[in-house]
Amino acid sequence: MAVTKDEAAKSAAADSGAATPEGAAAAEAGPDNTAAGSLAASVGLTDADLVEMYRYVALARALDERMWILNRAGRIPFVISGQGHEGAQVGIAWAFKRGHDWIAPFYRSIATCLTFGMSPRDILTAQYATANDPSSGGRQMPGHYGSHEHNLVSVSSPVATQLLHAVGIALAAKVRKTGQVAMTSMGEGSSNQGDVHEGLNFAAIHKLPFIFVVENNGYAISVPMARQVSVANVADRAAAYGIPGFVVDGNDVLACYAAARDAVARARAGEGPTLIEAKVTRLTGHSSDDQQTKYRSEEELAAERERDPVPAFRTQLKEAGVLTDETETRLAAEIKAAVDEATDYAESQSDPDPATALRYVYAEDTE
Amino acid sequence: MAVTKDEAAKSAAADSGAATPEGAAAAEAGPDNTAAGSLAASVGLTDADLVEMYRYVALARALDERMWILNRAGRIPFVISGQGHEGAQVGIAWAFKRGHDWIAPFYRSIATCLTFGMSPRDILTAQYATANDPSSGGRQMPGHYGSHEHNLVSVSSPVATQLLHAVGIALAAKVRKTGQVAMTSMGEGSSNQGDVHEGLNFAAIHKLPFIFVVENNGYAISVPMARQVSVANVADRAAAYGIPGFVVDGNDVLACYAAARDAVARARAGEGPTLIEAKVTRLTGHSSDDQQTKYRSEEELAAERERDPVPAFRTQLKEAGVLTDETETRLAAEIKAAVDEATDYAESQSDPDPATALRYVYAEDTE
Amino acid sequence: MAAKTFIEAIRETLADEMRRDESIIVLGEDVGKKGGVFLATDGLWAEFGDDRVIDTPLTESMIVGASIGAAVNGLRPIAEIQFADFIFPAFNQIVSEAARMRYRSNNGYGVPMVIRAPYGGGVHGALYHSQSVEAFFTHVPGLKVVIPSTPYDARGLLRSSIRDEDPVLFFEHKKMYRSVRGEVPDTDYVVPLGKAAITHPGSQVTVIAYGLMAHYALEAADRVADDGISVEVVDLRTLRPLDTETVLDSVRKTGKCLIVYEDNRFGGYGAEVAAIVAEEAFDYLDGPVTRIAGPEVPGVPYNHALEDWFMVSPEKIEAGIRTLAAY
Amino acid sequence: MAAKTFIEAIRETLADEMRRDESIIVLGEDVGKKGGVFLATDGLWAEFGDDRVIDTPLTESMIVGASIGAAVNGLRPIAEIQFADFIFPAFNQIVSEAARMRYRSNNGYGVPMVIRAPYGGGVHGALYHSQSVEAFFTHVPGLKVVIPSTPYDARGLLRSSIRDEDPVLFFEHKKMYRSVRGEVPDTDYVVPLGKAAITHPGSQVTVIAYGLMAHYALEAADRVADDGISVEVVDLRTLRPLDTETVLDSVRKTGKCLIVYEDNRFGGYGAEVAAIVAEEAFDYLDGPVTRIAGPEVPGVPYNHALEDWFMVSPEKIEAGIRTLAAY
Ligand SMILES: Cc1ncc(C[n+]2csc(CCOP(=O)(O)OP(=O)(O)O)c2C)c(N)n1
Ligand SMILES: Cc1ncc(C[n+]2csc(CCOP(=O)(O)OP(=O)(O)O)c2C)c(N)n1
Ligand SMILES: [Mg+2]
Ligand SMILES: [Mg+2]
Repeated sequence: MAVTKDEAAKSAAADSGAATPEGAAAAEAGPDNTAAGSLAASVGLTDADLVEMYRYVALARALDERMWILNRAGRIPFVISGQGHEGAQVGIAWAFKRGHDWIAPFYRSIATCLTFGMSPRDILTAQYATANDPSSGGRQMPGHYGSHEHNLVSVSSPVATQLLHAVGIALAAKVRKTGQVAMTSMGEGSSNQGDVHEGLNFAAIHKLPFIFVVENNGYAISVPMARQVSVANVADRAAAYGIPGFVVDGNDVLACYAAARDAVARARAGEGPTLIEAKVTRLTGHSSDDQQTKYRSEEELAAERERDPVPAFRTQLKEAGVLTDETETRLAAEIKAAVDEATDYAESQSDPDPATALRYVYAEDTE
Repeated sequence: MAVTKDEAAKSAAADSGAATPEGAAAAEAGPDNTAAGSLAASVGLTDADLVEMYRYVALARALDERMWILNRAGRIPFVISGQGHEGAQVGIAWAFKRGHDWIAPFYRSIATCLTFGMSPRDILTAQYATANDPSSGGRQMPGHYGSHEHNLVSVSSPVATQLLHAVGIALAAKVRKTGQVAMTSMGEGSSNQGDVHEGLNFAAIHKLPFIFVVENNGYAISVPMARQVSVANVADRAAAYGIPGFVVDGNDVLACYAAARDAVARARAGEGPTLIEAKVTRLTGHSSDDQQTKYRSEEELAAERERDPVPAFRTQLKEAGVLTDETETRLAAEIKAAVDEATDYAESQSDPDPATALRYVYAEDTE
Repeated sequence: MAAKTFIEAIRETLADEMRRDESIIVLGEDVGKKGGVFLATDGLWAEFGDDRVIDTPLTESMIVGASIGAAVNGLRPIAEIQFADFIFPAFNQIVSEAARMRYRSNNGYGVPMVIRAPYGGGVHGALYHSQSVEAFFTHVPGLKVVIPSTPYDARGLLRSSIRDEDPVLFFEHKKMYRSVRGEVPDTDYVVPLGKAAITHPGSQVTVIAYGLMAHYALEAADRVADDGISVEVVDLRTLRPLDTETVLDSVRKTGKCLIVYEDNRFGGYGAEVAAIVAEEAFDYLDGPVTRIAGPEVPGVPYNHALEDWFMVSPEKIEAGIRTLAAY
Repeated sequence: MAAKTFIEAIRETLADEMRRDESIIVLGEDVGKKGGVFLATDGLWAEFGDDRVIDTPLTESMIVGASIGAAVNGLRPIAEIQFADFIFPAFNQIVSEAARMRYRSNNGYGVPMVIRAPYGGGVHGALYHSQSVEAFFTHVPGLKVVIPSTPYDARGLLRSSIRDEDPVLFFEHKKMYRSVRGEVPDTDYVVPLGKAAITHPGSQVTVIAYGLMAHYALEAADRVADDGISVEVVDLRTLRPLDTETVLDSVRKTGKCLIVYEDNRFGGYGAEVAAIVAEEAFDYLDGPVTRIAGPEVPGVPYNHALEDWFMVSPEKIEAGIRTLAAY
């Protein structure tokens, strides 16, 4: 079946390089900085890639922190955060072909969405629910990101439903022979929903190009892992479907990348789905409505703060000599400027017009 | 929490022996026929047990064959059959305490229901949907058995829902400390439903006295195992919940018994759930509405007929000298008489009165 | 132009559309080699193969959820739910996801898909093989709901549903599959969604029905005709969006309205029709807006004596018409 | 006798009943240590422990399905669904199983359980934290559906629901949890299921509502009182079974009926009320049976401008009353 024009364009852009992280890598990578033995080379990337990955991790964190400031300042009523998940999200998303592959994300996927093409403006207009918020035009709560332009499926609230959408996208990719891979991500608590069982079974039977990412932060709101999941690792459940399952340290960005890269390779080769569980930490309450001190001890929270992927990745790149102080300072300044600009922009955008509230319940002017 | 009077009575009866297969065994077993080395002793049963088990297997088959005859004769409009499943059903049900433990069966569970206390009349009045059909008073299709008297949960049509009911029964048993074990059974196709994932996870987290039996006959109507289940054995999925899973040959009645006996022991000891997958065969079409020759070859069907548990069990008991020709002849005659009597009885019972059709939507005269 | 059964019209339309548009796939339980438990998809697997005719595992939520994703990525899935009674495991995917994808993404994504399911009683199906489930979906903005009553409409409406850009639930009364025949042109005609049909013009009483009840309504209309009661029968064909105009025009003309549906009466689809008529045709009513529907028990009981008691029949409709006409 | 908030009345009733009957358990997501996302179960875990207050995994179908089994084996489960919007994964267990167990077993088994869920909009909850889902369940024989509007009724109706022998869906408008206060006696009183209340007697227009809308209806009644429009407000309290008698008595008296509900208008609960009134009070009607309800979009949008547009308000009800009164 023919790939649509729109898609052809997208994936041409993808192949041309510049449009995708992979491409960016290819473009900027010189032979010297892929020298065997270098940190980048150890995962088949370039220093340029690593710096770019760091930029996304730091940008996601900066946007996230800004959201909380705006919330406390009473500018936005609700925040649901990705803090602690950014390393895993960037590392994993980096392995996909932007504008070609598909991701069905969840409410913590800020870093995923940024890496896949959404902008700081896109993220912040969603917080303000402005008329031009590309995710929903102000119709959904913050955290319900989505972008057809970037192959990011619109997030809904009922957890785990998106797994089946990603499986269906992978089915279409296989039937239409588009070469696309579909990924979905969710928390470990959500992975207990029946839809996950039904979807993994079907994807495995048909060897679909599908990747299931579990971002395991140890809690489903207040319910700890031990009361949610009957095994030590969600990845242990991959065997029940005859697919490979891997546990990766969510603070090890490059390990997350490598696991996803291999899974994508298997998927493109027609070898079927993979389950990747990234052990991450939830550095904030479940949302701005949650008081996590009620169910987590101070000691536990202190220990968790030690497992922050942002400083971890920064230190790793610095020690490897990939990230210099100048670059770090430059990036920090660029990021601050971008977040400030996006904040001012979002602040200045108008609310949706109630006169438009009845639109798009159904398709309009279809011939 | 106190066990209710009704339950106390039931389980007293159970303990007293005669009311249960286990009890019957205890009663009739002499030291000689439990002599080490004997077939019965090899599974901790007596020859009397084995003969009684054979009786249930043969009775279930005889009733089932009668159902098809009545269907072809136009006496009953629909049949859904347990032929090929009887050995596994009797072997497994034998391990539970009748009148004390609970079973949530499915539409092929004729032998299970008989072993747990339902009578040939109970089975055949369900086929005729008579007013006094104890399963539903003629309200449900044949195959939807159930009996509060015998702790058999009412069968519905949507598959796999009953797994959660059995899990909830096990939860109540644990909370109320009744010492009961709850079992549910279904086909391998049904085991792909989301409810199964959700229920096994919960039962495993709380180490509930719950046993999941999958009667795997290789087909979900026309869909073969390979297109339904992404792994070779449903039992391979037990590990995904951290519970033991076993595959047993459904034609080896005593192996089925032994697996269930051990699972029941674990459950009573508070060690949690077990998954038992019995490989069985479907000797008939899915139901009287199905033409299986459309999707199964003659060779395959012929081969399947070789895997019939009834002759297999008979031969095994005869070779072991447990079942004599006289006993077999006597049992055959008793069974034929019982099936004939139950048929005449069911034929003679009246249809439900439409004047009663509005009853029991809700409880009546509750104080 | 040959007379075809209801199910032939559906089967041939599926095949025609799959030939016309290679982005259409069919998926569901036993839809492949077996051709569906009612044979609605018989022959499709042989013609279109494994990629486009998929025997799924026994998992309704997956069937619908994966269809949503497939639609998002360029296919037009036609999902079969083996019996309407078994659509409930997919309820969340239909109501929370398929119905809302377009609205919540502000038109970023649409979900062009059809969910076909046999519904209805009178076939000895008991509680779980007889249900009318339309009321659960006609209440949901974002969904369209179609229930044809003739082979001609089945073909024309199924075409429109498959070509529609939004999720359509297409319910087929299983008792009609082989018992109902009718002329079906071989042309590429469509019957537009959202248009009711007046299948029996009349002047004194409007009877509004759909599916099997549309046939029973015609029978009842004939029975009372001899006694000079002139009945106008409106076959809704599409339940959401409802063709309010045709309904109101008829009632404003006759002044009397009887709504017939097979489902449980309380909160069934006919309640909305009654509410609309009662409000918008109030000044024209010469009698109360009345309903003939199923009794308040959870499902159609199995035994024929009980099933007959449950089912709406031409006789019951006839009685309803006579009472209303005499009002 | 102290004034309590709506949620205090619920929390204290749960605790009282659990003290009275040790067969009662509470289960759901975050109902334990956290005490529920709205704190409706706060303190129960500390008092009754792990066995009777269970933090479940994030699996609604399991929560309901296991509750059914627990009820069959001698417990009285009170299941909390964190938001009514998330009840759909459990739809099959509620509609196919809980509602039918007694009927299909010919009274062999009953399912005494309560499913509590916060519902409703006006709280910046957007599409998936604002829904009114009652219409999906009021249509189902075998279920009972309760929506209280005052702390007094919440306590009395929750008691009746917990002590009932059949499955009861108990919906609590989340906007009322802390904003609504009222007198709640410490006695063991119950409010029987199936009885509506006339919360504002009047003679010219009957306004029928429930939940948050019952409050808005009272506000609207006060606003028009100054202009001499006498409104009778009927708070349904139980939606299934419906107290038809109280509803019809009021409309037969006033001759005019306005039905108010927050849910989408088409096929919402009010449609059935309108249909019953239109049929059974026909001869008494001096004006059309009218409805004020939510617009036809799939869920309440988030942005305050859109949410205000969606929500039924006292002003919208007032306008409806004035139009009807002037009819
Ligand atoms: C079907 C459904 N039930 C309940 C909720 C409410 N809810 C939102 S997030 C959440 C916890 C999710 O935990 P997890 O999957 O571990 O993801 P995390 O938030 O920890 O990243 C719950 C219970 C929901 N959104 N959907
Ligand atoms: C939820 C649901 N979907 C579909 C059906 C229709 N149906 C009845 S039995 C069956 C196949 C079941 O296969 P399996 O679980 O392997 O059990 P078996 O019949 O082979 O013993 C199907 C699809 C149903 N009863 N329930
Ligand atoms: Mg988590
Ligand atoms: Mg099978």
